[in-house]
Amino acid sequence: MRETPARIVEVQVLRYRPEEDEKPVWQSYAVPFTEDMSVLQALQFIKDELDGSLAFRWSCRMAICGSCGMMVNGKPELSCQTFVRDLLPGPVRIEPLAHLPIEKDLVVDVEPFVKKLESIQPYIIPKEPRSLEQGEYLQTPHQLEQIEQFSSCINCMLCYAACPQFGLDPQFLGPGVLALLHRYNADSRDGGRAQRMPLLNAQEGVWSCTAVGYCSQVCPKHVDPANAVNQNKVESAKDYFLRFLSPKGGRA
Amino acid sequence: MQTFHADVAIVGAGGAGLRAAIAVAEADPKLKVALVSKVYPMRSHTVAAEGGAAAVTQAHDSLDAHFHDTVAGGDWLCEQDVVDYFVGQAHREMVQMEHWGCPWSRRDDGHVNVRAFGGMKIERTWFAADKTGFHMLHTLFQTSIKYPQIQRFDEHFCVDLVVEDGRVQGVVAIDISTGEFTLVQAPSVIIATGGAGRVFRENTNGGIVTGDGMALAYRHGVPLRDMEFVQYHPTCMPGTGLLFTEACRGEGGFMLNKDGYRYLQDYGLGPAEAKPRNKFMELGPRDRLSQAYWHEKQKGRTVTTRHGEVVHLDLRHLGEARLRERLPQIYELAVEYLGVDPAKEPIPVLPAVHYTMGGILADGSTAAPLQGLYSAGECSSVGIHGANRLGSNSLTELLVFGKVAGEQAAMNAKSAPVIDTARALAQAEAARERAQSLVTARDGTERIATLRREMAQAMEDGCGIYRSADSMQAACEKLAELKERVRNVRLDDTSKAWNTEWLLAIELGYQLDVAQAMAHSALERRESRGSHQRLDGFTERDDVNYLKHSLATYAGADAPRITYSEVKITRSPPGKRVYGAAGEQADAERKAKEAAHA
Amino acid sequence: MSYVRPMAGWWKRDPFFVRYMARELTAFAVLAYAVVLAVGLVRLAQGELAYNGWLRAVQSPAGLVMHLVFFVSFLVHCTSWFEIMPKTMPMMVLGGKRVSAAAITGFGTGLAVVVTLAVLAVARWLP
Amino acid sequence: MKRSHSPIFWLLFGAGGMLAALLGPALVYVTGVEAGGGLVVSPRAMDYATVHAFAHNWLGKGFLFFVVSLFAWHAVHRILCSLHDVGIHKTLPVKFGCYGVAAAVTAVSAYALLQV
Ligand SMILES: Cc1cc2nc3c(=O)[nH]c(=O)nc-3n(C[C@H](O)[C@H](O)[C@H](O)COP(=O)(O)OP(=O)(O)OC[C@H]3O[C@@H](n4cnc5c(N)ncnc54)[C@H](O)[C@@H]3O)c2cc1C
Ligand code: SF4
Ligand code: F3S
Ligand code: FES
Repeated sequence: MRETPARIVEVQVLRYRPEEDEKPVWQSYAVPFTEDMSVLQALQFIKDELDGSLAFRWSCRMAICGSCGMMVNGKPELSCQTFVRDLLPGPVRIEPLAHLPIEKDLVVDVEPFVKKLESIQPYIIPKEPRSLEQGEYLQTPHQLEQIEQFSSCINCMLCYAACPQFGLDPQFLGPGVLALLHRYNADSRDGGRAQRMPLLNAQEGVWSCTAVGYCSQVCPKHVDPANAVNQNKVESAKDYFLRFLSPKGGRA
Repeated sequence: MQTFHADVAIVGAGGAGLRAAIAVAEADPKLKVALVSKVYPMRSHTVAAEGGAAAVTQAHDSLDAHFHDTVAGGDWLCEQDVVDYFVGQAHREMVQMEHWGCPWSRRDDGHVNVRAFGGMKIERTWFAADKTGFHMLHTLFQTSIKYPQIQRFDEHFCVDLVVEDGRVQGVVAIDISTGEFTLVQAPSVIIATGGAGRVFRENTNGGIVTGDGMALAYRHGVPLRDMEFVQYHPTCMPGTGLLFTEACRGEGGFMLNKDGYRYLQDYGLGPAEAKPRNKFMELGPRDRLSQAYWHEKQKGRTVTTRHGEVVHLDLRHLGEARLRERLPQIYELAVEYLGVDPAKEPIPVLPAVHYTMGGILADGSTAAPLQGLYSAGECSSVGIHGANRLGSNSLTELLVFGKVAGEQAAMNAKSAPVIDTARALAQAEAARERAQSLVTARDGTERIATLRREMAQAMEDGCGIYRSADSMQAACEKLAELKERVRNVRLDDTSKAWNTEWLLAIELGYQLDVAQAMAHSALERRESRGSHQRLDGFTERDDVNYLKHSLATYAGADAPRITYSEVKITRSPPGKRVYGAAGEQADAERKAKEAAHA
Repeated sequence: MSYVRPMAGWWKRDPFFVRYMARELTAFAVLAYAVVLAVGLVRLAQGELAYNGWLRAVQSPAGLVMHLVFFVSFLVHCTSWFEIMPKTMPMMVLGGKRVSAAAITGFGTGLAVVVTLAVLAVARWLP
Repeated sequence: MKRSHSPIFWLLFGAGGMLAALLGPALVYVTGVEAGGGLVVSPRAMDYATVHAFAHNWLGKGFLFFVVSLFAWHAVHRILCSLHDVGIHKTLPVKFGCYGVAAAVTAVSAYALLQV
């Protein structure tokens, strides 16, 4: 169902080819625009028809795999969920996600993020052991609600591109990972809180956050990572002062 | 070339690959696992599954009922002993996922909730809102982090298997970020690379679903089984093919034609009732619903839009509150991508390719007829889907058979003979040269996108919801032509780091091989069964000649060889596959017969 | 191999950041005001003459302008403080329903209004 | 990872911030914008007698002490962060400089209040 293109939109892409470029350069492409075209589809058109060397990640096209984050007109967005019709008349400016090292063109380095994610023990450390024969743990809808939002994180890293504190200090665990940490701490089945506390308590834990709040604004899945980070400042502060009182809070 | 020694190499880190990796780690903590994936695990396409995963849960349900739904749903082309194992393990695996933290939706009493799904007699589909696959995948990925013996090779693209002395000995992969090659040597290899839906034009699949693993095994002589059976999902977004989960109908959605009429009652699925009833109407199986759409289209009772002919999925009567609670993602998809508010307007939908029932030939323990090779997940044909998969059986399959594959591979690794590194390395070098020649050949003229588009169109025209010899023949010829032309591809990108165009070229090669297996298997099956429906005089099921699995065997540049193998029937002889009121009656008759036997 | 973009001037990149910086800048007014008060306390301790000198300085045109700047800064501080408050609190459930962010912000702002009126009332009708 | 000592300063920051949000506008108005009184507030509000009486009372002393010192602690913590934001990082001298100001304001106001 190829329709006749209504008009041409200029798409500017920040390109960086590690084998030839010293630093990123802008390149402009003319893309025929259709009414329901997403920014991702515009890039696919470029790759298919104009310039096969343009590199970017994508897969699901439905805002759930978290691959396709990029800066669109200066804002962190999932390109598959951002529509060219909302950006007319253009030009549409596309850059790799801010604050992250560029590997090539729109591809940023995800490895440090994944390493952080691995560091927080993102799995249930059972409060009380239970065998499979005993069936599922009971969890009320209300208990589920405590974690549901924080478990919806698709690891898209838009919040990292939004958070200046991460930009200033890449060691900062950052909103997405801290939301996930909170998701496990807040799970009624989990008893691993004490093991995760040292991460929260560090400067690179919650204490690098200055409550900018932009992370939550850009999050495509309404995870509200700023809330996860900032409510854990209270937890960390409690842990700081009460560690001498309670035997559990004491570990640094 | 980097080399890495592992006990088990797993290609693919979707639901099946991750479950297998954990199973190996739990089987024996001393075994080293190499988990190779062309995307970060959480990007795998399992993430997109919406509706849920089936396991007998309620007191009034039974393994027997799940068995019969599955076997009848598959039009009796299922391996019945394997189905028995499958339904028996399903619940345990669901509970295991719960223990690992999967946020299943709950009832007020704290127990896990289940929902209705197409073709299932009783509600038995576990769900996590309408993001079941997402939650399962992230739970599995995050749980896998617990095991240090699982060494991941994220964003590593597998280009070949190493096969020596009739045994698989490892895999060769490109590190996408550098373009360098890695040889992972391992006496056991599990392929868990997912489906191949993207060989079709309109599909619900992610960009990575290109049948790589199927092609890898196929090229090494492992047959692909039942490849003609490709599932069309009846409710997809026009234009993009994005899915509106079957749970929309499980929750009570209606299918309407252009006159606002619930047309499914005209296709043996009635009577139409206001409340959803399992195996009736909208809760019939996918193949039947997609076929009904096709007929409506022929009769001119569909709605014409910019993106083709559509019918309507009507959710209005469910109300905004319930939609937001049970189908939040669907709600957003409709609003954002279509500008349709499902609480106020019906959603335009049409069928799109969704699932590949067939795959790498595997026995009930996931082993391929190549020593050391196993497969699990959508790429595998372990035999539970037959000619049509029931919704929500596949997520369960990932778990049940991912685990089996992991355990089998672990066992094999412990007894396998030592690998000859030098010869493996020589093979890997050869694989590298083959792959790199795609970049270095500069005299080509073909564009990848053009070939890909032609392939997808040919498959849609030739192997769609309804097929005929002519259309399938045309598809076969087109594919043969494309296989010629693909050798003449020219890349714009000659760099090493993140050369995704190069990967696309390799994927296109995989896709063409898989497409050929599909088209030729389809052409040879002269009957109609499940998702394979013919118009050219073979409109009926033919149990005499075709109660058989097809096997497509690779033949290099030539067309694949198609042979057949027996179907394992243990206790459910082929019956009439009927739904709605007729289905109810057939069920009763079967029960009476069984009672008389006992 | 990979390229890291510089952070210099980041706060100019997005209107959201500009607003954030404005919020952070209120701290200078708060500090200055605290110092003005501290000086006032010292002068108060030194006796009536000294205190009146301080009061005159506060009432001078320059002092007035300064306090107007403080006043605006405190208003910015007050609104932004309650705007971010929902982010700092655990999930609250009232009557089975989750309390919305807007409700929390509204509650905080309302409280500030009440306190303000109370202070002004006391200052108007001194005991 | 090393435990951060931020909680101490963050709590002071939070307490001061809350106080400043609730009381700040009204206080600035009374003590500065309309220090002469007449319009909204009473002309006597900032008189030596009134203020002295207020600061003489132990409750009044406490109130003034907390307001002045917590405002200062709130402000310096935020300023420290802003300095980091513009590239002046939280090295020891910078921290001493910032928190030192708040400590001085605290000490001075405590001393003055005790003298009243
Ligand atoms: C939109 C949608 C909704 C669905 N909903 C449901 C549902 O509700 N219920 C249900 O039961 N089923 C559902 N399904 C089907 C089900 O989700 C899939 O069949 C299943 O998730 C496939 O999982 P997998 O692990 O086999 O493969 P995938 O999750 O696709 O993973 C494949 C993995 O292989 C890797 N890989 C592939 N090729 C290579 C290569 N060359 N080199 C290295 N790595 C490679 C990929 O990186 C990836 O990690 C749905 C499918 C779709 C598309
Ligand atoms: S918290 Fe939101 S923005 Fe951040 S990674 Fe997760 S989904 Fe993306
Ligand atoms: S933007 Fe950054 S500073 Fe905190 S509130 Fe979000 S993590
Ligand atoms: S392509 Fe998956 S999130 Fe956009």
